[in-house]
Amino acid sequence: MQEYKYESELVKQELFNDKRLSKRKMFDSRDISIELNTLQNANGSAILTLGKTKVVAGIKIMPETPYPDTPDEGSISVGIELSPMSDPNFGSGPPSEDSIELSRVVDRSIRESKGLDFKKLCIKEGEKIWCVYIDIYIINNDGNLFDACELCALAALKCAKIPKLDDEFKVVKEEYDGHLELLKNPILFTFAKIGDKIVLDPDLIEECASDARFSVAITEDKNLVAIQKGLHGAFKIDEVKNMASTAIKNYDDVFLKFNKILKSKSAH
Amino acid sequence: MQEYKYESELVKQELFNDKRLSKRKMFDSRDISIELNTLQNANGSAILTLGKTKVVAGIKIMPETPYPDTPDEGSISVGIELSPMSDPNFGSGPPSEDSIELSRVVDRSIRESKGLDFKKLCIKEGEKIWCVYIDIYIINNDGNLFDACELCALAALKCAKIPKLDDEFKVVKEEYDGHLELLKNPILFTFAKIGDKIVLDPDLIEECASDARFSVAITEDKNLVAIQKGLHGAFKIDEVKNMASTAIKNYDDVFLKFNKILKSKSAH
Amino acid sequence: MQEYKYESELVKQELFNDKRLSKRKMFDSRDISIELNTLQNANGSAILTLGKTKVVAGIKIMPETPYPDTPDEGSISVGIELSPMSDPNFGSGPPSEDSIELSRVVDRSIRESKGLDFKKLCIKEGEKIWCVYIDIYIINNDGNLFDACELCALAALKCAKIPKLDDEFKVVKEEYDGHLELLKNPILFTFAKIGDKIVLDPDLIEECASDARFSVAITEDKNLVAIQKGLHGAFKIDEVKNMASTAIKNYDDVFLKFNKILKSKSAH
Amino acid sequence: MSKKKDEVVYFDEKGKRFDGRSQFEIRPITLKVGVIERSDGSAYVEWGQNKAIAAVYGPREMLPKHLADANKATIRYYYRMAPFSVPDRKNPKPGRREIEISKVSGEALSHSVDLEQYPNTAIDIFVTIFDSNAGTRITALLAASLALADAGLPMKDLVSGIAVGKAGGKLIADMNKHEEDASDAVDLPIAMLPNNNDIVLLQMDGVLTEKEFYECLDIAKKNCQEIRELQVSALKEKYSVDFNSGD
Amino acid sequence: MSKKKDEVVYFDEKGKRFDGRSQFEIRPITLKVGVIERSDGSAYVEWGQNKAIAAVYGPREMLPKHLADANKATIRYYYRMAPFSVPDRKNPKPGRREIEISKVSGEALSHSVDLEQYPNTAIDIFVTIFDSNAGTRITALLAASLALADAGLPMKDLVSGIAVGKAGGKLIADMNKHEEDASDAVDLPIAMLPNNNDIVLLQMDGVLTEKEFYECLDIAKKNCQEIRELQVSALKEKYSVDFNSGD
Amino acid sequence: MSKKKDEVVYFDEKGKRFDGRSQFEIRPITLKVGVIERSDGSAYVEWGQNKAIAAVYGPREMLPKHLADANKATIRYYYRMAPFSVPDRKNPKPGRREIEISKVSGEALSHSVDLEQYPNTAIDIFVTIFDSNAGTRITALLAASLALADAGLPMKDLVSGIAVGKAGGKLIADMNKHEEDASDAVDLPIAMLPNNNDIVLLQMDGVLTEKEFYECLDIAKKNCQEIRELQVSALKEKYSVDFNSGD
Repeated sequence: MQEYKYESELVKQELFNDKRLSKRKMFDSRDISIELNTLQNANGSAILTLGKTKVVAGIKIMPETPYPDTPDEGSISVGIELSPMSDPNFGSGPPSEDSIELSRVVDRSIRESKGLDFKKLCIKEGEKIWCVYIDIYIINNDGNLFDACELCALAALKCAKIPKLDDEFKVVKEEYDGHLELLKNPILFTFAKIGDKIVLDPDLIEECASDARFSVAITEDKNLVAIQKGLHGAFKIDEVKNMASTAIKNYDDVFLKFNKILKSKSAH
Repeated sequence: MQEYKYESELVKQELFNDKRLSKRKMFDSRDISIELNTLQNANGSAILTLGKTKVVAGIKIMPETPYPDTPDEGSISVGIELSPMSDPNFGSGPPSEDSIELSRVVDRSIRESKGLDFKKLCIKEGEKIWCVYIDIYIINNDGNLFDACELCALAALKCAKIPKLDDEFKVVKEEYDGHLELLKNPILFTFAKIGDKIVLDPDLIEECASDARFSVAITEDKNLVAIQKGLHGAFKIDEVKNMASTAIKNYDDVFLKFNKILKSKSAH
Repeated sequence: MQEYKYESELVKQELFNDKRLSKRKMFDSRDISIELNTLQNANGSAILTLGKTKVVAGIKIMPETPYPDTPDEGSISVGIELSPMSDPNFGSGPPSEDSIELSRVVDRSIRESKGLDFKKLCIKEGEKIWCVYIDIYIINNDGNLFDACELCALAALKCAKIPKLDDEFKVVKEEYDGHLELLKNPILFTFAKIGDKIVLDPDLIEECASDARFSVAITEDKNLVAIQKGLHGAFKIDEVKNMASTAIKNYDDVFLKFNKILKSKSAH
Repeated sequence: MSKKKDEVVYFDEKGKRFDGRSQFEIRPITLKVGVIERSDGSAYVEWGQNKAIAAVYGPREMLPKHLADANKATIRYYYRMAPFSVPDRKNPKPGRREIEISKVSGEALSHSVDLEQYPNTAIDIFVTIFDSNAGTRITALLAASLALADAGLPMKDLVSGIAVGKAGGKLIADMNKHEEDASDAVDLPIAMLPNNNDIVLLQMDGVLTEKEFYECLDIAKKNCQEIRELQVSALKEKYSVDFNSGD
Repeated sequence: MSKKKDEVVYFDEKGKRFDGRSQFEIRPITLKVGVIERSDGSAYVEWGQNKAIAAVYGPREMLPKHLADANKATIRYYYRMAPFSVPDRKNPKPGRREIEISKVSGEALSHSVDLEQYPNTAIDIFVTIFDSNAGTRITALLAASLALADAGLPMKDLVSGIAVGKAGGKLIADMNKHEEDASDAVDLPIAMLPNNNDIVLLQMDGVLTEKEFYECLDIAKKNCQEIRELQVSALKEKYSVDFNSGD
Repeated sequence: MSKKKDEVVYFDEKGKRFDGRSQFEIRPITLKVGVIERSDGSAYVEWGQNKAIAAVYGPREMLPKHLADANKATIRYYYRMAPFSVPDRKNPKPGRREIEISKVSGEALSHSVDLEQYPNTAIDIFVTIFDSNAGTRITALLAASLALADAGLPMKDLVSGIAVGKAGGKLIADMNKHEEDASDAVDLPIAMLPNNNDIVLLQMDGVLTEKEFYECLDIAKKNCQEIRELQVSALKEKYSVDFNSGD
């Protein structure tokens, strides 16, 4: 990311005075907007913008054979495509390690919140379960894909419909059997450490200036459900505690906005 | 294909007077010769030469599980190997996009003619169907692999035997249960546009000089069953109509020759 | 392997007088040491050193579906990882042709000795058989991976336990149902030809100086059960006969040492 | 029990198609230029249920270098369908169909751009389909051509296109998935430079008489010219300049 | 019939865990430096049932060249599990889990080495797990850090680590597989430079309150410092010099 | 019900094998040089039911360049079986068996060519098997050696070969598939430079006594010399020159 070398310097200069180029406060997130279920072939979908970062998530809920060691549990699968259309530095080809890390952090944020009851996703023990496929494409990358993808996945899940099955467990096209139930609303908060300053929801230029990254997923009961530290830099213990407590503090505000958008868009 | 730069210029000079280096007329195909069923492990096979272009097609008819959405239909699968033995510019490794396009055009020529009744290739609905594997290798590439491969596939199919099955739907080795029935005889005709001239059945040097390619598959009832336009050049509507009508005009002649060779080679 | 150019010259100079840099005699093997069953998740395991060459073999015995043409026979699968930790010239990534050749020679040494009765590895005809997976990692490469891997595989097999199965043919964790029976003890002997001299058990520097390689697997009844010649050089018929007879002569000595180590390590 | 294909009616008593369209009526098209900030050019196209986004990056350095053409830029076209864009979930790995479509679509666009101006470079076009209902390769092509224009590349003309075809015994324009599944279905995607009627993409599956084929070409020609107007409008909306002036 | 997870007892009446350990007791650790002659540096670590071997090659030429960083060396970390290292046989091809662990572990180690001294080069670290019972990524990291030291690379400090977590309602240190399968299990692997308590790796799965999380960090900090002593002893055993002198 | 292998008879009362051959009789061999116009050298070999075509390209530039050997040409050998060349359909992707055979066959041919004359180059040999019935690697090798000669490369000698072996208790030459499936089957493919009896390829599967093994070598030696005569005749047929003169 040599391209933003000059801008990175600007970022650092401003941060010297606890200011961001974007005029945001250190722990402020960018605005979000969401469109729901505009894609008919998906069982649920969301298009989310976080500032200028734009991602789309599509859900497919498919009957599959259960894993032998969990015959009565459904499963989820998260795949994130760092689509080359969204960033000149993303290549085509098989998933990169960046894409794999991102997918797995989003997967854990949702899975570990226990918002999806995997037992309820069992169709017939040992024979058929529902697998919830969450596929996410980056459309425009202006930084913080972690939070954008996680929130977009959550929005898509919350409006997803479960297909109807016939007696042979085959999907009946265009018929549905209720909604996916989501018992928790995990929201991911990602921080960047630049020099010795920490900001929430870094944009692309801030990411280019970053030394370390910290992501933590919080649920409505203010529990932590997933954490990932990244990049070459290090955090002090107090910094980590401060970021966790900031995320918890910010949860209600973000969740409120998120819910409001969802309710305004969605009938159910 | 820089290697034929000089020859390409010659091709274009001659075409200025509607002449070809090979002395062929603009819409003449090269001679074909065919050998049938010389390969014992194949259920049907043909080795075809079109001028100096040489290809071999082998058929394997195997019992397989049907696709869920067509439980009572057999299927075909066409794979063409642009074998590196046939051309210094062909590499080893997974199928190139050239090979995939070629395979899919040959597949469509045969499939869309509806010459193979997929319902008749059902062994037991929902359980077993016949899959007709058509694998084609290029042995020597002197241009127009499209027509050579398609005609070779057709010849191999016409002499293919269906294996005998035991009660558990396993193949009984070296025993057969009749022939594959082919209700139509689709023949592919490929044209090259060089400057503003159009020729049928281009050889390798003409291909190197080509701006655009047009292939159309015709059946004995003079219907069009598959079309593919290729390369960076463009065609005018009248040129397309002229090529289609030329292909239809040439069909009987080519089919007659083809059938004559087949009958002289094959007992049944 | 340019790195050992100078050492290769020394090797050749010494061999001029039938001497080896290591002071070993021409047909002497390096010392072996073996640790058994130190890995609890493996069904059997061995760590073997041959001089400074060190390899580890782990066995997994898994219930699998039989091949259609051998419904009442178990199978084995040998995979050797030329781990990049063991040699600066080994890369990560899919198996190289060196790794494939090595795996297949070890596989054949064990398989062709008929020491494993594949019929006894049938659980239920046509439904379930045991597959014996032998995975081998190179830890340090100081030459002659062929003999090191084969002997290590043999040691691991000889101490491998067969898992217990429940009524649905699923493995019951940490319970066993007796030992794998090995009726033969095939031992591989690998020779290197350097100039016109031949040595047994070449170390890495000798390998770098080698023109040709010859490996032969011998069983306790002094039969030959697998052979592989490698590299660009050639052997005379008499040289091959001499190597085969040397291997047969050396068998008892190596097997005695091997057995002694095994008995000192293993309870059963 | 599934209905037999032969019993399916493709035209009602008033000659209307299953989705209410008349024989040669096309589904609504929405086009938007400049939708991906990071790209050099981009566009979004909605055609009935089909939704495609295209982004152009380039001219930029060709990597690996040995693929570079010393005489001109090389267009690389990547047509991809999202796993959730089809009734069944699609494997995210590009399949043979996507590779073939990418090849012929890239060739079609190559005719429209003055590639000689940028020797040794690559022009990468990434198109993703997010929702589909027959006709995605043409939807993608419209988006890609707009994205090329948005990237400011010198072009002979826009590439317009349509899938014409046949279902239930009659020729139709812009068939949908339902019609594509007819037992006598013919799918004939075609793309042109509408200003001089250069055909740059043409494929066909299914059985057509010679006469029907010629009719299809004429239907396509008319539609391409109309669709070009929509594309021009979308560009004007972003740039407020007259793209027709130089024709 | 398998026992329901909820009926499983994770602490007996004396507060001992399933394998006899107390709440914050860690399993025995054995470390050995210099185990692979061909490598530039290597180490073997046994932690309970976990067994890891690490080898370092480099600094050496970065291939392919375009990945080289003109300002510093690049650490490439390969964490791999042998097929026989787990209860079921693992596919030998590296999975997504192994790729993610390799990424964050390589990043953690990058912080500990003075990479600027070796611009344009690669430092390759290969770690293989031969036996496992929860906690392998940390076991691997200890081995890798020792191997880097054994390779003579200039380091700020060793990287130490531990997985802390929760099972059966209580926080615990160094959980095993049995505890990892608890219905309320939390796994929190963490790695630090113990001298200044720099956190270089931190991941967490499972449900923790804010307070529990802070407690976990403090437990980890204490353990990392103790484990560092073991690492230093292992180095001393090979080199007989005092690695603490320069702290 | 399938017949037990042990009941199979491999020699009839007259000592004839299942296909009528005597114990050391080989199947008919047909060889043809120069069958692929585009190649630098090519040959077709039919051996019983086995059918192989070989083409040589080179010496030509080695790509990727870092694989080039500054001292000599590198032979790359690609042995491949067509999917329809075996009783069951073979996956077109090269399997481990094909890769191993390619390696040892390429090594065998490397001994026969004066590679030092062409430093830094690649000599690529592509061989495809179109029909098979035991013995294909040797059939391929004969074709490849003829193709190298046809390409005009400087050679010490042709490479000849045969698979000898055992079935039904007796040593045999040139076993077929039926014999290869015997419960005591031994397969011993071997290739030599017949003029000086240099063994360049040698593999063996199955159980042989020392004495049997030596006998196999002697049978092979005799056969290789005879097969070399057939190869020379095939070359003469194309070139009408005496290839034996310089021996």
